[in-house]
Amino acid sequence: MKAYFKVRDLDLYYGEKQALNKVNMDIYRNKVTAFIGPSGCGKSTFIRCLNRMNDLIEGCRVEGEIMANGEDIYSSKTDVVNLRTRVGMVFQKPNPFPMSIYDNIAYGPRCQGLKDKKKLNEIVERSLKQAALWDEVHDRLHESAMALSGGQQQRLCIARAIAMEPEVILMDEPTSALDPIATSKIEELVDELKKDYTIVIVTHSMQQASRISDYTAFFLLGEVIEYDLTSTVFKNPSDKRTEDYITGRFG
Amino acid sequence: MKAYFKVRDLDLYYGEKQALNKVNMDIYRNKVTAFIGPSGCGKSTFIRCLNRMNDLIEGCRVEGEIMANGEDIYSSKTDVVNLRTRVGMVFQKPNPFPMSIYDNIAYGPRCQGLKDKKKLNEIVERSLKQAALWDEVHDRLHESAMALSGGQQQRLCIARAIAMEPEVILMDEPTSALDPIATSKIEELVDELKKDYTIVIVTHSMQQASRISDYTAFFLLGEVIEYDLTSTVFKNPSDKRTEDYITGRFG
Amino acid sequence: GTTPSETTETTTEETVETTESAATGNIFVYTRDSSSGTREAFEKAIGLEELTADAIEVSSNGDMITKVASDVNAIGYASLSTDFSNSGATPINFEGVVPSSETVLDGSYGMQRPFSYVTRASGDFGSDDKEAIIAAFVDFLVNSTEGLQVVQAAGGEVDLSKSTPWAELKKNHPIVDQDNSSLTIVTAGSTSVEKTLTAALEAFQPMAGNVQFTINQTGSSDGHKRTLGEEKDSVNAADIGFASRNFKDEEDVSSALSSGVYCLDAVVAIVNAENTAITDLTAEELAGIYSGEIKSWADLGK
Amino acid sequence: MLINAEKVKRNKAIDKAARMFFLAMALLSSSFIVILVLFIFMKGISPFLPNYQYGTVNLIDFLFGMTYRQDQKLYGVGFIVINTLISSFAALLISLPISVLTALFIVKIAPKQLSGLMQAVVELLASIPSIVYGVFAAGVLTDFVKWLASLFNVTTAGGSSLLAVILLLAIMIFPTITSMAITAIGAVDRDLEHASLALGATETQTNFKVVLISAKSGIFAGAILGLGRAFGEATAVSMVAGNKLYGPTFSLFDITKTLTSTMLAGLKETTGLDYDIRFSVGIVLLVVIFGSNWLLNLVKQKVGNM
Amino acid sequence: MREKMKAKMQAKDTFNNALTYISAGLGVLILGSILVFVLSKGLKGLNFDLIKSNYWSENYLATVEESYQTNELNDEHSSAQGYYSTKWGIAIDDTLSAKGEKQLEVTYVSPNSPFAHLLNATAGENFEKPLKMHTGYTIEKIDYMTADGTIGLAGKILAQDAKTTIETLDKASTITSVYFKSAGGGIRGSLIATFYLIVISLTISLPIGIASAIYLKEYAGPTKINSLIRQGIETLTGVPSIVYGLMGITVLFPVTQLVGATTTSILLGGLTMAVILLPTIIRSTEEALLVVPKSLRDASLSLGATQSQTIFKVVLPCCINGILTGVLLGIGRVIGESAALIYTMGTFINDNPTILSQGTSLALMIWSFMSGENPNFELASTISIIILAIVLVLNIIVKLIGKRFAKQFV
Ligand SMILES: Nc1ncnc2c1ncn2[C@@H]1O[C@H](COP(=O)(O)OP(=O)(O)OP(=O)(O)O)[C@@H](O)[C@H]1O
Ligand SMILES: Nc1ncnc2c1ncn2[C@@H]1O[C@H](COP(=O)(O)OP(=O)(O)OP(=O)(O)O)[C@@H](O)[C@H]1O
Ligand SMILES: [Mg+2]
Ligand SMILES: [Mg+2]
Repeated sequence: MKAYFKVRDLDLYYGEKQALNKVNMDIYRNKVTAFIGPSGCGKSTFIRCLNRMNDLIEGCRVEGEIMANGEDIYSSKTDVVNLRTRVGMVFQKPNPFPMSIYDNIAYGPRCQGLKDKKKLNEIVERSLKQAALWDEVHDRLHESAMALSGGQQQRLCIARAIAMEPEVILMDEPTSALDPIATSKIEELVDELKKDYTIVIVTHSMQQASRISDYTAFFLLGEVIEYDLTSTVFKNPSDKRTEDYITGRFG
Repeated sequence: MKAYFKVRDLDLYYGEKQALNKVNMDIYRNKVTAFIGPSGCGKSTFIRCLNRMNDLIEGCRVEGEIMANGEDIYSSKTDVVNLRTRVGMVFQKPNPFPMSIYDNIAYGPRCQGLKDKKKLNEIVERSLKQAALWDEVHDRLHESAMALSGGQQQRLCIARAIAMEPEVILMDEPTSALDPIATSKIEELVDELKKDYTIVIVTHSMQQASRISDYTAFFLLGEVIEYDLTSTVFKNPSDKRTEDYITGRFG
Repeated sequence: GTTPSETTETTTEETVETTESAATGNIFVYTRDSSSGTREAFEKAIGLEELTADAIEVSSNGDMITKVASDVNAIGYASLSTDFSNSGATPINFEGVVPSSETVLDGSYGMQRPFSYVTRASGDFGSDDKEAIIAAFVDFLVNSTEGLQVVQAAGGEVDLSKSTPWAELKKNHPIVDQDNSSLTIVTAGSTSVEKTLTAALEAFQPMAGNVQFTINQTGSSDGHKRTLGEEKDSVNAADIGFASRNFKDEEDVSSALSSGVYCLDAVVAIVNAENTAITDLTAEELAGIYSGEIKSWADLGK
Repeated sequence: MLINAEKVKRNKAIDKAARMFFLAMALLSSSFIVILVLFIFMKGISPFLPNYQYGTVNLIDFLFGMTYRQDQKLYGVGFIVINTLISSFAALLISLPISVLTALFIVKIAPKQLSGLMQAVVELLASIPSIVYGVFAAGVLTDFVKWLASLFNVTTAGGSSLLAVILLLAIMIFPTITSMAITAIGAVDRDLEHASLALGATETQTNFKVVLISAKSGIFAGAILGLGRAFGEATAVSMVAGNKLYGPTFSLFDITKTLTSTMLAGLKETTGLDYDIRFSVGIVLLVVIFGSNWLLNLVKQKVGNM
Repeated sequence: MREKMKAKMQAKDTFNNALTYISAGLGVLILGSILVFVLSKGLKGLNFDLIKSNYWSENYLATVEESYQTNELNDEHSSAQGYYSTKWGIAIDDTLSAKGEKQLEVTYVSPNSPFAHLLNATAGENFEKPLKMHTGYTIEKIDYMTADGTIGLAGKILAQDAKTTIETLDKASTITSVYFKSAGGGIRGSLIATFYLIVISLTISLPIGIASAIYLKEYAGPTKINSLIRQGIETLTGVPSIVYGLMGITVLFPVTQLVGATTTSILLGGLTMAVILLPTIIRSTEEALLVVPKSLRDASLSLGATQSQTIFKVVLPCCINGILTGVLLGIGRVIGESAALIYTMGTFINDNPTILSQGTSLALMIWSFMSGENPNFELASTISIIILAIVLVLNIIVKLIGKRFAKQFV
């Protein structure tokens, strides 16, 4: 079992304010890794480091090292656009583009210059199938994606990420805007997807983390307090603060 | 021990949507009553019924009865303005008016037509002292209130409410925007104030509820699930859902 | 010094009684802006040295009529060609002479001025056709019976007896028998000539193969400037320039293809139509009013 | 693998070019102000330079002179500046309270339908071209002024007067200030109002004592904008200003002359001193506008801090 | 005591409320009186011909077709206004032209009248082609010959009114030539010029404005230069349009000279308007960009799109409505602008404007009348109505767009 990401001594600052403090972590291939922790502890900040989405935030400064697949992603040589095609991302609020379902999925490949109609059709079908959405939408691929329900939209976003054939999918609270039924569909999907992809998921629900993840990292005030197999973190936490958090004593 | 508020079969609707469902509750004089419950359960909605601040919300409809000091506050004869002078309110976010500290405190009395300089001075001094703010601000009463720290601003808001010499002070999450030190100052203040006032406080922190309140009501989906002495609610909840909530199993 | 002031009051009252509709207040003096040829002609005719600073400048003949018509105490001046009927302003006599075509043409009406024109220099029109059509138009405007009729109808004072029918003059201008719709006559200079000039150009157009025209009148001082002067090759270049006065010495017209006077115009002093007491003013009186020495209608005639 | 190395390279080049293009356009847009000021300054300064071909004007006489007579070659804009300041500030004085109260009415007091209607009225007023205001002023305001003057036994120059200018400008800046005030009042934190109501203040007390005070900085910004518009309004003003040759004008029924009407008055001239001097007047206008903006912004910061 | 205080407070509240009602009422009053004034003065002049026809009259010189020359008509059936000549089958009335001058307006022409069978006498392509006198045309001058061979003249140029003209005409036995005009006072040329102006100014200011807005919102960091750029654009907003006019004539005129302009021109006006519109376009685009949720940009970037791809493929399509709003506001501004254009376009009303010729927009046309030799309130008001109608329609569209826009991302 090899690590896809190797994070070493990662510090992150928003202007003066330090948001991540000496984070060290290996994230393993074809596993689901969950990040939990109270609000504002840096989960989103950290997950966005993994595909350099933080670059866009003004005043954000990163120190330390993240190796993805053996390559230092913060080195000046790294092509960010290329990195992001390999490390896809799904966000908290479903955010389909205001275009048709088909165009949403085909967006990424098209941006890479793919124009071949047949290939695009293939990609769209495969992605939607993988995201368990094909049956629901195959007869209205050219209707607006905005007309889908929240849960469908989120699966569309996952399909959109899959269309790029990434190696990793990052998910930042992908179900927190969804109802329980849609949530459980996404959870099933995650379980399905980990065969092919490395998955990192931020969640504010400890139940969800324990249900779907293989590894769990507990963040507090920008630090990783505990990172271990999910079962260990939930049943035998080694840190008092982890235990307090899991039993709901704060947060 | 007599109840200040007697709430009977209170239903509240926002348009079509029911936000409170058959609430029955007696709120006792010179006690601190805390409302807890997950987000969206109706705590704010209920506390705002007690001084009819809900009147301002479009489409809000109230059924049932609330007696304050023996008078039905939803009867057509009730003078809302007068009710609010007796039942003061402090909000989640400190919201001083953009004027001087002095003018903030004197605002209420002035609105009632009080113009006597000496009396106003007296009121300002007494209110600030009661709100434990006098020592910090007495030398800059005529500077802008916006320059105060968050905690000071919140105490100013409390002082502003006290200046009206109300019988009840309602507080909706008064510390959730404050840091721990400011929070503990407010908590001390609440403890002090209950000698003179009946206090109702909404909080999202169970710890805070157990620390400062005499009675606690647990809300869920617009219903009061449990209402009892704070010690009973936290140590011996009679309802399974209360226990689940208190132990952090949901919410 | 109480007695004189008392007498003043009595006389004022008397005037009011005898001529009911006389204005008695302070005179509001209206004048045209400083680039106007009408103003120049007027000031010259009354021998004005320095205009009162209280004068109100208006920007056009029409503006002048409107202002005088809406102000009982106003005095102003306008072109005789203006249609005064129902305008609310009335022209008055000058030095006892009624302004009319006859008095203007025979020279007895003193406040008159020529409308002069000047063209570009021969060979400076850009094309021969252009030069030919300009020559034809000038001939039409100045000499033809048809042209003079039009100018007269538009308010210019001309002597029709000295005119020649266009049918004869036309023989010298073969250009008018071809399609000229691609040629444009550009005019510049005095705004006062605008009415007569427009009428003449419009009448000329169908007689001269639909020649086009652009009328760009801005003020007499631009007439020479834009045809022969410093602006002749600028943005504002024109083919024919006009002035509502004679060209000055410094405005050398000797190089022009043609120049001269095509009609006369009279400037008339005007007062509000309700101010019927005033029917005649002398140059001296007008000068007094315009220099600010006579401030009130009541002071007139003393 | 979807990545096509060549395409990616091209994409990158395009990305870079696009960025440069956007930057260039932004630079171009903002450089217009520099170009504008520079050229107008160059042209406007020429009449004061010693080798000016049409006869030099003395800068001091120009700036502080109290007579502007082209016929006598007297160019003093001192009184015109004063006139401009008087008419614009007076217009602001009239318009500001009315605008603010109207905005308050629209946002807080009027029933929903009426409020929508009033908002439409304000927007419509804002979009009426100034030339239409000018036609209206020349046809209606002047008559009103004449009538008013007759009540005081004063005669006016056909209604053209300082008062007509002030009324016209007050009307013209009303929608500007009102819509800014609407935004400012709408942005007042509902919490503040609730706090006031919870203290037993009535709605009206809340509106006047809390809402207006909280919105003051936005309202002030609206006032600055309105004043700027009043200073710069040209066509409509020149239709009712009259054209006083000296000044300043303090009497409401007397005619006046503003910087903008001066710039339009000599319009027919297109060369020479009378032409160039317009640019000098333009500079003075810009200085008046920017200067008063700067000053008022200072005041605003002082007021806003309270 | 308390009651008294309360009554006093209530009275004060009522007074304050009343103040706001009065203020709002004033606004309505102003709008109302502007509308009433403009409509009362201008409504009767409003008709479709106004839009179709030229400002300057068409001038015609014509002869009568030989076969109709001696025709004795004796057509008694005209009920048209004015004076009717049974002999010549034409009715004429005294009216005022759109420019406010006296004229002899043709109110009826019998189909058999010689005046319905004229031949064009103007050299050029229409020479000797049939020509017809229409109602609404005005008669300037008619040359005729009586039975005994004397030559005579009739018409406006002879200072005759309609009655005299008809009486004179009845003495004639043959018509030698007719000089007449089509009705003028139309705004066609100004409409076309306005249209040119809109197209020119928008084609220039849209790309520059949108690109600037994109730079400011999507790229610009908080550097000194960027804040300078921002400040520069903001300052442009505060410059009065008359000063833009000065800028146009000094800075932009040489630019138009490069493409062959010799005078102030519609092109110059358009360029000047483009600069005036820049701040408007930039602001409305910026506002539209603000509404596009950040999450869409994030989504695009996380899919490996470059920033420019994100902007062109996702962001811009989302703010098309905002840009459209800017366009409409811009059109409104162009239609209403006068001060800047007086300097840059001239005030000559041109019936056949080209991009490099002078011309007047509708607003400028009003200015031209109002400051010209014959201020004409009626025509000015009529044009004002047209301008107001256009502006009103634009505003309604902007409103509708705004409503749809607000819903777009919810
Ligand atoms: N753009 C930013 N600029 C400055 N500070 C930021 C920014 N984004 C986040 N922060 C701060 O960094 C810290 C970590 O934020 P982050 O969003 O990573 O928390 P989180 O664990 O994802 O919280 P949540 O559960 O609420 O999503 C917080 O204190 C937050 O205020
Ligand atoms: N103005 C409103 N219009 C419609 N629904 C509302 C309104 N205010 C609150 N609600 C709904 O009423 C319910 C109760 O809301 P309320 O604000 O009382 O919850 P709460 O317990 O105070 O939550 P929190 O802990 O987040 O403050 C929620 O479902 C909320 O969405
Ligand atoms: Mg987060
Ligand atoms: Mg709440």
